[in-house]
Amino acid sequence: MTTATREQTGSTIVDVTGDIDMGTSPGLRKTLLESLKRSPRLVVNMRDVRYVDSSGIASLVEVLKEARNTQKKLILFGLNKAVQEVLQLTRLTRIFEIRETEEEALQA
Amino acid sequence: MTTATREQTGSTIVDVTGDIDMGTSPGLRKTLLESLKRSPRLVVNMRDVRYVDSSGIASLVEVLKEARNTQKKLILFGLNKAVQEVLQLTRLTRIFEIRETEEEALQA
Amino acid sequence: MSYDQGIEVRETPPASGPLSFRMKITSDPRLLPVVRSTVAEFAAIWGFEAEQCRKITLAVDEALSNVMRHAYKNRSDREIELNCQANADCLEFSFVDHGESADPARFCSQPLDDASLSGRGTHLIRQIMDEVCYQRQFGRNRLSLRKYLPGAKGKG
Amino acid sequence: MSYDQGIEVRETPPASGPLSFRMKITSDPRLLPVVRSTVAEFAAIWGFEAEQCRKITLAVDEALSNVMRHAYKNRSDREIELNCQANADCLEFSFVDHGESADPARFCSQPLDDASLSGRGTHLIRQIMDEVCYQRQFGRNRLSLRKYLPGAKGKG
Ligand SMILES: Nc1ncnc2c1ncn2[C@@H]1O[C@H](COP(=O)(O)OP(=O)(O)O)[C@@H](O)[C@H]1O
Ligand SMILES: Nc1ncnc2c1ncn2[C@@H]1O[C@H](COP(=O)(O)OP(=O)(O)O)[C@@H](O)[C@H]1O
Repeated sequence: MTTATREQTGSTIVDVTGDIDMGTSPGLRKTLLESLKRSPRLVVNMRDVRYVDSSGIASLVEVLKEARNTQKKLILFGLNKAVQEVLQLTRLTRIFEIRETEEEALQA
Repeated sequence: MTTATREQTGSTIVDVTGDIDMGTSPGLRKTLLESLKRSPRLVVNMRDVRYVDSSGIASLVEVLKEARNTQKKLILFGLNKAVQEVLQLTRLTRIFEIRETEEEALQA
Repeated sequence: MSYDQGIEVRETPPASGPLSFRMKITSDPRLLPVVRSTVAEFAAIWGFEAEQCRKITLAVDEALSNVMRHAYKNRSDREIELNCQANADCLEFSFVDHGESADPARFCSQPLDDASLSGRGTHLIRQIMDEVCYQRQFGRNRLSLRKYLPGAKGKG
Repeated sequence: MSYDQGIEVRETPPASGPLSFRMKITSDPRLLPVVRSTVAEFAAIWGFEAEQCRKITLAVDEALSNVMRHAYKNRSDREIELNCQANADCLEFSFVDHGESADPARFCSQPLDDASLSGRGTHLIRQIMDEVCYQRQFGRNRLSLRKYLPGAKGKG
């Protein structure tokens, strides 16, 4: 898994690529929590995320909690079927703000 | 690997899907040799062939020989990178008639 | 030239019946994507649809992650054995490790609620697989997962 | 709830250093796609580009096919061991079987010419891999293949 971070009109966008699993989720968690410190709106581009497991889900939940605690926003977009299925299985589709495209995520 | 056969304006088109390897190339060889008996032009659609190994290459060479021996035509189209690489490694790119699209293959 | 040999080889009848293999991996999370690729393809060749292949892969990944995390406490140099077996009506995966024993009372013990930062792996495994069996024997842990093909008899 | 446990887990430093695993498969061609998936992903996580991953996978597949076809004469119920090792500068694959011994004089003995219906597997292996070593020892055959990462020292 790799991440790249960009800034755009009041949002920080993190482009995530690859698999988020027990080996890589600590790195994602760290990157997202740091980005959240520096920005009121964190947008995560999941288009190139091939896979996510429960440790990846836990990292996202933790970032979401941190966002809520600090009155910031976390928005995910570009979730493929694999990622959507895991969110469904863990019954978390509704607690995250999820958009299809980057444009929609930036407007959310 | 699976195959499906269609007829079109004097050609028999075989759509091949999946991997052609030691386990599946005997089936492909059989299908192609039988199709060749019933048609003067055999067009093989490789668009959904994900992988081919030396036994698959050997099957195609055998069908090509049979086509030449019986004054018939064998045309391949839709080869992806993986398949092209194997033909290059085995120095066979030039002995086969290869086209990009089905239209081109049917006109060849 | 070995024309005859070529012919002979290609006319070997395709094998049928059950299929199995075994992996021995170190408890290193860097191997998780490798095992996922293996399992996804194994499920695919056995006739599972793409979505089921992804889910079976997820369940196996969660089970392996649990062994690495809990049984081996994140030590990455321990051995895990993964047996994969395809039968007429199901796939079976069994995991053997020599780490700490598990307390089955903890499996699925946390509710799937929004707030929790852990406890989802065993839920995913139970939701996806048809049979889950954990045994401690002779200092080894053995977890067996079974997934029936759609429409298989054993399924229920 | 095990909030602390969750935190602890996620802060484990990532493992580094060499990586290895072993597969024991039956000599059944239906397992070839499974091994290909495994090897392709292993090469990918070790930093090989997509084209090299495909080629490494092809070489491993050809080597396995040869064991099934020649050493085991197409019997599908024999055992093949495949050891996969990732080192700082290379990937290593070794294949162990208990079948007929090979005559290395036959490796790459057929020219790569248009007409032949066999004899390409060993050429592909030699072209793709940097080192190829066959040994017969104690009634077992052992074929070792090594592929260096681009720019690695050992590469010749
Ligand atoms: N392989 C295992 N060995 C030991 N304990 C385990 C194992 N798998 C699961 N457990 C126990 O079950 C609990 C729930 O596991 P799980 O649902 O995967 O969530 P998590 O791993 O996030 O805690 C774990 O916290 C652990 O106590
Ligand atoms: N694992 C093996 N065991 C025994 N003989 C082998 C093995 N691999 C290759 N050989 C020998 O080398 C020859 C060339 O192999 P190869 O180039 O793969 O072509 P093919 O398998 O089509 O004959 C084979 O015909 C066989 O005699």
